[in-house]
Amino acid sequence: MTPSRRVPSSPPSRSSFARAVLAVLWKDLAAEVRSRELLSAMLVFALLVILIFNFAIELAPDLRPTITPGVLWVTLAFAGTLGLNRSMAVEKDRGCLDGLLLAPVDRSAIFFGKMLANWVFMLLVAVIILPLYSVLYNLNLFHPGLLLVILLGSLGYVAVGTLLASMAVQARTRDILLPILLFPVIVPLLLAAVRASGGFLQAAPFEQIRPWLNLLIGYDAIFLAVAYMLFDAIVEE
Amino acid sequence: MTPSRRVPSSPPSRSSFARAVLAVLWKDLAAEVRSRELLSAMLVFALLVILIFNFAIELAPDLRPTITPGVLWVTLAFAGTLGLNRSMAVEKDRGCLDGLLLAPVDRSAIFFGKMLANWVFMLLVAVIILPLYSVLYNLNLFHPGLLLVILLGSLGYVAVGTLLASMAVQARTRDILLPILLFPVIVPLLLAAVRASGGFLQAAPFEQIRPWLNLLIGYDAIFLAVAYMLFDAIVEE
Amino acid sequence: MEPRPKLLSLLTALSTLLFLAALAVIFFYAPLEATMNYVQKVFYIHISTAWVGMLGFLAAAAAGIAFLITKNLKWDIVEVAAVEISLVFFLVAIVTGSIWAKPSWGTWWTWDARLTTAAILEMIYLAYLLLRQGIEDPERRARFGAVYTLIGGLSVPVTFLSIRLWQTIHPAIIGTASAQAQGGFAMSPAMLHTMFFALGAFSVIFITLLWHRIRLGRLAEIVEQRKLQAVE
Amino acid sequence: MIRVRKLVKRFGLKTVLRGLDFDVQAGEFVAILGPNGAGKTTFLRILASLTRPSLGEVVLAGCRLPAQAAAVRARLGVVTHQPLLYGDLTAEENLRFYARLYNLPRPADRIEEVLDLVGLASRRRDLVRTFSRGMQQRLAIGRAILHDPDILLLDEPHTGLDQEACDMLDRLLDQVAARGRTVVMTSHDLARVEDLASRFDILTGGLLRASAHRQELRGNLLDFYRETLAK
Amino acid sequence: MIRVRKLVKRFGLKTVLRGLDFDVQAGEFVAILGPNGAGKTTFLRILASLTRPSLGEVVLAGCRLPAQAAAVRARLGVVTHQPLLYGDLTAEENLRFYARLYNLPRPADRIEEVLDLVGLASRRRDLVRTFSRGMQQRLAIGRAILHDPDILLLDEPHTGLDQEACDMLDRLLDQVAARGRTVVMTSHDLARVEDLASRFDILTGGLLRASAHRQELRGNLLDFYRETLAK
Ligand code: HEM
Ligand SMILES: Nc1ncnc2c1ncn2[C@@H]1O[C@H](COP(=O)(O)OP(=O)(O)OP(=O)(O)O)[C@@H](O)[C@H]1O
Ligand SMILES: Nc1ncnc2c1ncn2[C@@H]1O[C@H](COP(=O)(O)OP(=O)(O)OP(=O)(O)O)[C@@H](O)[C@H]1O
Ligand SMILES: [Mg+2]
Ligand SMILES: [Mg+2]
Repeated sequence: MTPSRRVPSSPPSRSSFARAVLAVLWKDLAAEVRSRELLSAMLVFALLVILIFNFAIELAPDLRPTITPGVLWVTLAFAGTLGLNRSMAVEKDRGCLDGLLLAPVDRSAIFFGKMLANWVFMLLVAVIILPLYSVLYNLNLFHPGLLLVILLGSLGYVAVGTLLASMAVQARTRDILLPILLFPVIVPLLLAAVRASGGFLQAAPFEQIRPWLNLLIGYDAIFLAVAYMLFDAIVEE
Repeated sequence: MTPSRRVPSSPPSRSSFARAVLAVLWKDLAAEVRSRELLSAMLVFALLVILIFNFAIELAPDLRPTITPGVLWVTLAFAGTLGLNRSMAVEKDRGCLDGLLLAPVDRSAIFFGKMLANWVFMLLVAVIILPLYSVLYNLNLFHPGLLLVILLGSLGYVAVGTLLASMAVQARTRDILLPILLFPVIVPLLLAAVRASGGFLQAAPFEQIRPWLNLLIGYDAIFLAVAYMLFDAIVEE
Repeated sequence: MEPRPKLLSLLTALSTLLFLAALAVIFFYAPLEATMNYVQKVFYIHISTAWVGMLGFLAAAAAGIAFLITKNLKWDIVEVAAVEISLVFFLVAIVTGSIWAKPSWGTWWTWDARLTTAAILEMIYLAYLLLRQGIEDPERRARFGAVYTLIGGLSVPVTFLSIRLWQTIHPAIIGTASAQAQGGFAMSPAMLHTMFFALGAFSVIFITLLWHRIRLGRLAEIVEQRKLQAVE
Repeated sequence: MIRVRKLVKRFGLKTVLRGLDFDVQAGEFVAILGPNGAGKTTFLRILASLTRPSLGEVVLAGCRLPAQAAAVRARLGVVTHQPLLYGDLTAEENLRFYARLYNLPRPADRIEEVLDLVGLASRRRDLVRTFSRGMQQRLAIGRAILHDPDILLLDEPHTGLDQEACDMLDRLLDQVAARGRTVVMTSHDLARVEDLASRFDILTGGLLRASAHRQELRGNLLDFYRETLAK
Repeated sequence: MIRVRKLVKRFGLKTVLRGLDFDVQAGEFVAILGPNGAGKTTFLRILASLTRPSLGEVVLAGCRLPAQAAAVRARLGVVTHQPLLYGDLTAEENLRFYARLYNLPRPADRIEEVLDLVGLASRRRDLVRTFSRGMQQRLAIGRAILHDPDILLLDEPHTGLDQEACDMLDRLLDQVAARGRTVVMTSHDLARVEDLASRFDILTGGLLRASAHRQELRGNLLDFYRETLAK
């Protein structure tokens, strides 16, 4: 074994940061591409949530269009929890989280890797359920504004979600803790997303939508920054 | 060690069946009494679901009374999944399910033990959220009829739920499979429960409620019988 | 490899003919419905596929029971075949229903009990496929699958009866679907003939497809065994 | 006591056990040896009726597995790679739970006895979740012998045990064997099983390749093992 | 290389390590021995910066833990009670993933080399989930040495390994030690570590009670261990 193989002990550079993020992302996607389990489960779950809601809670038909954005986001939030939970359960399974923590990479690289993977899954789910919802609610949901809102909303969601999931998974009650930690924090974000989506769908003047969009962007920025800073504190032991 | 300690190899009697059921029930309750995790998690979750709904889907206040039963049952169903999942995850943790299967007890005794424990948890959650909902929705939910519906509805729910949870936990995707398997098959039961609850709350004539109650009882009977007969096939290996 | 049975070839030919005949009958024999015009023709396909799909789900449950009793994996193949084909049939029913709903109710979809229970029934069998995907041991996969088709089968009658269940409490919804389900719109004898012919044709098509799918499952099993022998 | 004929176990396309024949008389103590991935765990799990055979016949104490497994379960004690214990219960509560399932007549006394035996009496009220690896293994052994089974199936039972606990286990197994119980055990520690078992079977490539009694070997277990694998 | 002073670790009210002092020079090979529940795993996890000390000073290669842990991670290889592997990835993919995290220059060659070393070359494309216990342990060792670390922390690394794999591991550790790497290892198998380590520390009751070099012992490790515990 030649010394050349030895790892340079210099502090991790920018490129090594990106490499670590990609390694984690690649790992999650590779496992998913092999099994395709998570995505299909999230999808079926998303459909179920909407069916059950509309069934159990009977609303007058004329009310329905206005609540579409709410249902859409609640569905995404629930399906997202499934994804987050699984994504972290995988890390706990054979002690893999310890393996990640032992690696000489910035913890925030691990965080961003996991977060990006979760984001990809959530966006894929959104892309697939949108046409279905369009049919079910008799509305065209392929509005560029709505797509933007989904992009922004899910980013904030996975930022906090990944952070809290890594906390939940370390508790004894990991099977049940995540939604409890996540939902209360995510409410303002969901609200902003619902309002912004509703605005775009009802073709409200942009003036009315802008504050919600700004709120969304603000939340994203804050959540990303907070998650970035706190992840270290959460995973280290 | 005297031979007197040896276990009689006669087929398990009625009393030994009851003893095994109680042993499993006792074990689940003891673990919960110690940690009180599951119950508190289910409760918090139940509260969150309703809060999020009220937030994301803005309803006119006058609409609320009519949708209360729907929200109540959807909440119970979601909180129930949490409980079922955890109840089975515990069994998989250090291979405990193998330990149960190795024991010389009827498999249906194990099933009923787990089911009863889940039922107890669900009823406790219901008992605690009822007053909260009463306050939130400004309705008196402590109607004896409603309590009966909750008793019946949750019985059917845990019967199928326990069965499907023991299936889900043996699959690779156990973190995500349960709600997907459970929700679609539970819909008729939920529906009957929602209708019956609504009937009682709106003081509908008993004639109108009776078909739904009958449906509930029928489902309970069928689900219990089916679960009892099929549990063997699920855990045996 | 077992040759394709004569009867199956016959059935395949017959199914093709029946399908074409059904189309012909629907378009040329059945009278135009007064208000709906051509769109109404989709009704015959809608009703046939819905029926046959539901019967297929029940057949899958029956195969599940047979598996649980005999523990013979061939019933598992029958079960999967029945579920997969019924899933497609039922999807066709939902889609044709939507197509019909657009002109008749002015919307592709509405949260009516029948529609929702139908969609949920479809989800049950999607969940069934997901369940099977998550289990590697073929024997256990078969057992779990059988159990789930059995429980899923319980939802079939509910879906079917959903209109009646609703009638008692929510008359608002009934005006649309179930008045007709009970024979509300006057069907001329020609329409009835067409309907029964389509029903029969789709039943035969279903059986043919089922047979093909079972054969496919068997062949896959044989391939698996050959691979096994090759590995050893 | 145990009779296995033409046992085949497949996982998907991979055949792990390929037609195994195996017999154990009542009172025998058999050690199954073999390299990693040989199929020892799979075989033991089939004997314990925790895994189904793909083909072949398995008879335990006159009962065919898996069909008649229920009839022998009460007479079976099993240690697997996992401890089969509830992390959220204490050591004592775990044993009490199993005592109930096995319907022991005087559970409290027996639990006392077993906890002493495995050296966990002082930790009886601690949650199993907080136990070290060796302590969990000790309790797993306690759980397996709680109902004094006729047949003991042990998968690498010495794993994680310290010197003292290993000695305890060896003494225990000696006693169990002396009382005429049947034991089937796997292990990688040849030196330790050499003095323990009365027969050594070597499993490799899904088949039992060789079998020898202790008397025949005269302390040459390692050579016997190496030669068999080299073949 | 490693310097530990007055290390205390508490879990709730229970004190597991009570003021431990410990020094390892670069190139030393230390075996930590002790009964079940002595605190060996806890201690090793603290050295690996996987657990935080409650009190005291821990310095690895000049970096204080836990604050400066990041600076030594690249030079650390760890084997714990769990394999730290992804069940849904293959053996090769697991190693490839870690190779990326450790930024190895020619990962493919090194992965090849390591898979050969631990004897899993033929199973490289199988999912780790389907591996036997010993095969997972082999891969866990492969993962730990992948980046040729300066400091190896091994918690009962021989667990579940068969004869051949144990010999492989021993040869590997000999080589590693010969190249001047530092090794800290726990074990319950005194016979095996006797020829492996250069120093033996005995941990019991949360303290290091005794320490001896191989030369001093002259093959009497077992006696030394027993005597220390008897004290
Ligand atoms: C269990 C599944 C279903 C069954 C058995 C079923 C059966 C039927 C039957 C028998 C009729 C005709 C009744 C009559 O004309 O007398 C009908 C009409 C209709 N069905 Fe379905 N159906 C099912 C699902 C669906 C679904 C999922 C949709 C929509 C997406 C749908 C949309 C319609 C529409 C629009 C009509 C015509 C109503 C009208 O003319 O006003 N059906 N269905
Ligand atoms: N679920 C599974 N799917 C596929 N292959 C499996 C599965 N379980 C075990 N195997 C394979 O079966 C073989 C035997 O495994 P087993 O665990 O019985 O080995 P073992 O003899 O106990 O090994 P060890 O000494 O390492 O514990 C291995 O090659 C393993 O990869
Ligand atoms: N999370 C925890 N909470 C409470 N106590 C703990 C926890 N983890 C470990 N302990 C206790 O700390 C002590 C030391 O445990 P540790 O796992 O370090 O022992 P060990 O020396 O590795 O034992 P073994 O040889 O059995 O692996 C034990 O008494 C154990 O019960
Ligand atoms: Mg094994
Ligand atoms: Mg330890």
